[in-house]
Amino acid sequence: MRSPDIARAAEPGQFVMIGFGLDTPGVFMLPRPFSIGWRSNDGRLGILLRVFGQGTRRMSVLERGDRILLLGPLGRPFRTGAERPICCVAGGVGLAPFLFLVGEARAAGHDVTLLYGERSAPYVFDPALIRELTGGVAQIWTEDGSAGSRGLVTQGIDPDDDVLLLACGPTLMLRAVAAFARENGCDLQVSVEEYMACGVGTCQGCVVPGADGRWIKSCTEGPVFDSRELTWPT
Amino acid sequence: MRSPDIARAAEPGQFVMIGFGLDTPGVFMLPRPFSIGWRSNDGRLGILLRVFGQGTRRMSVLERGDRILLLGPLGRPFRTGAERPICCVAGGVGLAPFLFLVGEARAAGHDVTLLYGERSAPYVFDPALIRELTGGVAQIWTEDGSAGSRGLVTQGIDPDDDVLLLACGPTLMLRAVAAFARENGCDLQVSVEEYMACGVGTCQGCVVPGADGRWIKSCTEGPVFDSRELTWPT
Amino acid sequence: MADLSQQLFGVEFQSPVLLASGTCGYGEEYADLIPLDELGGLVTKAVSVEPRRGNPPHRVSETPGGMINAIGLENVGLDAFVADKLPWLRTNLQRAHVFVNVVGWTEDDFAEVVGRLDGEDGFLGFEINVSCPNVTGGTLFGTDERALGGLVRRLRASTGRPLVVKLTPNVPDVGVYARICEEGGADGLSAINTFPGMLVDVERRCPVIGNVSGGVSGPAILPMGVYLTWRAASSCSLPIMGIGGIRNAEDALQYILAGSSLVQVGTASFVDPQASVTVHEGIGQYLDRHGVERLTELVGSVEIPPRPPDPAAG
Amino acid sequence: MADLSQQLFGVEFQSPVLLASGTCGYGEEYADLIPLDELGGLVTKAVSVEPRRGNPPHRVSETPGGMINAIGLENVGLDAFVADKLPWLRTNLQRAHVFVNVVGWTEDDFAEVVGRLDGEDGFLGFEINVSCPNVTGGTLFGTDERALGGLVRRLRASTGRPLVVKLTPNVPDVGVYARICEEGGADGLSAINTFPGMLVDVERRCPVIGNVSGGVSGPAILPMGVYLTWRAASSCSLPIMGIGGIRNAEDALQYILAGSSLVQVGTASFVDPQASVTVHEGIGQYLDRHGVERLTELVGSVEIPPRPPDPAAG
Ligand SMILES: Cc1cc2nc3c(=O)[nH]c(=O)nc-3n(C[C@H](O)[C@H](O)[C@H](O)COP(=O)(O)OP(=O)(O)OC[C@H]3O[C@@H](n4cnc5c(N)ncnc54)[C@H](O)[C@@H]3O)c2cc1C
Ligand SMILES: Cc1cc2nc3c(=O)[nH]c(=O)nc-3n(C[C@H](O)[C@H](O)[C@H](O)COP(=O)(O)OP(=O)(O)OC[C@H]3O[C@@H](n4cnc5c(N)ncnc54)[C@H](O)[C@@H]3O)c2cc1C
Ligand SMILES: Cc1cc2nc3c(=O)[nH]c(=O)nc-3n(C[C@H](O)[C@H](O)[C@H](O)COP(=O)(O)O)c2cc1C
Ligand SMILES: Cc1cc2nc3c(=O)[nH]c(=O)nc-3n(C[C@H](O)[C@H](O)[C@H](O)COP(=O)(O)O)c2cc1C
Ligand code: FES
Ligand code: FES
Repeated sequence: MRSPDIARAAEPGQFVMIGFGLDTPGVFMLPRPFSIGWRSNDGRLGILLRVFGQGTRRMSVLERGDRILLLGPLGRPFRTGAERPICCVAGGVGLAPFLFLVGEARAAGHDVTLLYGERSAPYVFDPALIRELTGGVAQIWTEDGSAGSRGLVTQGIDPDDDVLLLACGPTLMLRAVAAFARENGCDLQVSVEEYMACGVGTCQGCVVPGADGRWIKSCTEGPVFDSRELTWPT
Repeated sequence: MRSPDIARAAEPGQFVMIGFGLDTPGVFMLPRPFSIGWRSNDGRLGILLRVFGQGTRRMSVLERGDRILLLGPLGRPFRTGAERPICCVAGGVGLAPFLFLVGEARAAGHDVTLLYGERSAPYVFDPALIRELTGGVAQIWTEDGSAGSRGLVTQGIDPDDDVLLLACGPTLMLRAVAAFARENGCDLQVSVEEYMACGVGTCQGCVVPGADGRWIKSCTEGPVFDSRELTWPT
Repeated sequence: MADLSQQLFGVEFQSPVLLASGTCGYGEEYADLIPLDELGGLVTKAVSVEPRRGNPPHRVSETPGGMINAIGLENVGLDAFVADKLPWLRTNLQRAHVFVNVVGWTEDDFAEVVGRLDGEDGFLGFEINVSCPNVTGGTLFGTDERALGGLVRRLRASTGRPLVVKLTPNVPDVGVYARICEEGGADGLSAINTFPGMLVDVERRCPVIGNVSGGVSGPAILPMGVYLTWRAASSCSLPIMGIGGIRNAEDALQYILAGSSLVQVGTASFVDPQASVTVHEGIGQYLDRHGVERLTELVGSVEIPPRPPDPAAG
Repeated sequence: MADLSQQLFGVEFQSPVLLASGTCGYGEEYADLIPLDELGGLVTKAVSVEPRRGNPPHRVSETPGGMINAIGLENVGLDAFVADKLPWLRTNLQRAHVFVNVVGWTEDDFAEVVGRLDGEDGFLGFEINVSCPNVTGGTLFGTDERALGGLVRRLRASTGRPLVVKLTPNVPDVGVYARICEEGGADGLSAINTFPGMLVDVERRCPVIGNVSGGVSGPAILPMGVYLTWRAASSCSLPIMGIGGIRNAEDALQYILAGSSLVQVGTASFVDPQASVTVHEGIGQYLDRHGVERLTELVGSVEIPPRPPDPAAG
């Protein structure tokens, strides 16, 4: 995808809304949010696409040259301010923002590790691409051991209380990481996923439960939150 | 389009319903009727496509290998039974059925002419294709004379009362041909166009005014009618 | 494979999938295209006492995600239906069940069709189309509580056959009408009929549809149909046929989970004549995949979260 | 270029295109994306007396040809609206007009919002959202003739500002409600709000939407919106804002020809934030192409064929 403006402004953890516009005959689709997966100096943007339903299925058959509508970069990025070790925990397509982040964080001198979990080998995104974008700091985990280490990705987290944990993935994984962070006193930022319509704060559709009992819009206040800003079911 | 069954069974004047099925994410379109324009021995079918609105716009961007849903051959064909001279009068995309018919009728030993009218040159379908399919019996007319003869295609009709007139095109043209046939005592069959949903007689959506005051389904009773079966506004 | 059959209206339905009224003619028209007798059944085009010419063209047009139609209840009339259409149904459908869609403009109209057909063979029961104006009251039967109650009681008295009322969507609370039908003695409900709609041809500055307005159907109305089915199912205990926008098994299962026992496929058959067959097969696959042995276990099984729904959506 | 301006509600609207309530926040959120002040205006998210938390997720989901939402009227409440939102509107919009969408659960609620805002600056008038339950009567204000009439009269007495009532679609005859609003003293109507709908997640066998049901919007409801606008326009003489599924100029012109003076763009802005601008530009091009000098000539100009429409579509 080409969009020099978005590519220039993007920060890891931010997302874009990808839509099909209103001009295609017979087609109506809301745009879908996608984490920015990488960017190039010539203004290209990359995302990781996993087909779930209607929207991603349609996107999966797009061809070079097809026109899409891109809105972004949106949302608040990961905040990796101070120079401290970073451990990224990715579940499934939650890998996407970390492909972007690891490169940037390494360039900024951070010590980064990336734990990337999937159910089994067929789900694992192209290891060569991952290596290229992350410089080989990624450790792959699968639940059945069919690729990388066997087990849940959360088992790979090193309980070093100085580490900054960043997590993106399925809700159950996020909960496990949040529990881990609480027990070990680590800082944790999570990138959450909730259905979105507008992506820019107008529809109030994308809320997640805030720690103060209010619903918080994940498109403008998130998608990246300090885990303490949210309510975690216990 | 490949469909050996339809290609084998097709007769000139019949049509196919072309649809996109129900599986394309985010897309809902009713199928659209198209006259069969030609067929090949290896089971291919051709249509002439002119972009009017949503459906034809979408069809115009189909590529080789895209899947469509074809239903046909449908409707009653032209009936050119006895060996007598045939004069086909085509307006715009109404040319389509005659591309098919002229070849078949010539092979069956009929003496056929084809008058094909358009507003102006840019609208005229590929003359080489027309020549190839009709063996050069087509005379092109344009309203502004920018291609072929100048004037309305109906001016080209030879008032020979033995001729069988066949017409397909815009309603105003059909009316003019019907008036001509009445005045000159010619037999006339017209292929009409009315919005369709099912194409097979179940929805009762495609009616045209019958001579007996009833509405007649154009998909199963037509699209080709003897002009005397219909009511013509006077 | 899982068991898709259900005992309903005193008979066995081998499949939960029927063809919706007005979209399958009187059956015959689709006989070459799909294995009709393997479906749950079909609902005929509306039958009225007298034949009806119907509306001028255009009668159908596409709308975003759906279509609009104003056929005008064109039909052959009661006599011709008995003489020309019923025999085909009787002869050709052994396992698929037929409902006759009945329409009228007075209570007497309806009662005449029901009374006359009651003694005939070749169909199971009646689907009463109340989305038509009541010439006595000036409203639609289906949006007038008193008129609807009176009609259902009157028809109940004229037939022992399954009597299904097809609900109209444009009412404030469809549950009220569901209960009226139940109290009047109906055996089941169909939910839902089309939504009133209109298209304007902006180039010619006139309505696209010859009748000016028409009924909107197709996928566009799916969420409304599921909602109204859920409301109807929550308001009475009659079996329901869910209708509106069903294209595939997932759509049908939304209706079934929301509370319908059977479903009807309408507009989708125009797009793909095999749609009803695909829906049937897909439901079977779903049951197998989820280890559900009988379809009946799913009917109305949607789990509603404890919090009372706030109708103030928006 | 043709003249798109109109005199309505005592002011000039430079464009017939507004942004619909709930789809443009309080204006500010879209300020960077589109030239708000070049539009006809916008309608704010609903404002209630107290702040409202709104519904649990999921609050939005796609439907065939549209979307469903159950935000639950989440809003900052009257005080915060006056303190935090109105100032931005006052400062940043000079030519675009603002309607405040007002919601309540009793007549008093509505009257309190209207009464309190009446003296403030930064907006033109009120759009009364009656698609919410009347806790006194148990129905929606918008589907209860008595409750609606009472509410409109009460609010008319509390403000001299333009008072527009936003109609609810799920009623048998929207014309009846249009007349009630006119007789109660309303200055205009918005037609229409969303249709009640529901989606079921068949894998998890639960509703997709946290609130169970929600409101359906988007292109799917376009023909219904055009029809209801035409009915409302034929039943009263109030100016109408047409709403529902508008994506482009052609859709907007369908509403305008059917009788609406203004249009609101909602869901389409989510798909393309520029949608409202495109609609505005396209209307201008249409007028030029058709040699129409002023937009007002088109309002309600759809030519209805002489034959009386038969409401028995189907
Ligand atoms: C901030 C953010 C970043 C994301 N980044 C990526 C990414 O980098 N790569 C990627 O492949 N996907 C990403 N997603 C998910 C993506 O946006 C799709 O919406 C989601 O995969 C489902 O869309 P669909 O059209 O395929 O499914 P639909 O047909 O809409 O629905 C299928 C199922 O998908 C789920 N679903 C629907 N919408 C969403 C949603 N917005 N979020 C989560 N689940 C949903 C539901 O369970 C639904 O039943 C991201 C989502 C968010 C909110
Ligand atoms: C028997 C028959 C044979 C046909 N053969 C051909 C053919 O060989 N080649 C070809 O290009 N087209 C043919 N058509 C027309 C074609 O089916 C399209 O429906 C028509 O061009 C408009 O479709 P659309 O989706 O582009 O327009 P839409 O977006 O549906 O509508 C655009 C405009 O097209 C007109 N229109 C819509 N549907 C129809 C319809 N069914 N018939 C006529 N006008 C319509 C209306 O004026 C409408 O406003 C045929 C139609 C019939 C009935
Ligand atoms: C062309 C057409 C004709 C219809 N005729 C009738 C009818 O005669 N009687 C009736 O009760 N419903 C009729 N309907 C409504 C359908 O039976 C069904 O309720 C509606 O179309 C919604 O289902 P769908 O979205 O699957 O089409 C008709 C619908 C269409 C599209
Ligand atoms: C996310 C969302 C929130 C909405 N919130 C409100 C609201 O607060 N008040 C209101 O009157 N209408 C609300 N609506 C309804 C819209 O204003 C509009 O009437 C409806 O969406 C139909 O228009 P559309 O199809 O262009 O979206 C909302 C619609 C959506 C999609
Ligand atoms: S997606 Fe609309 S407010 Fe977040
Ligand atoms: S198109 Fe359905 S009956 Fe002719």
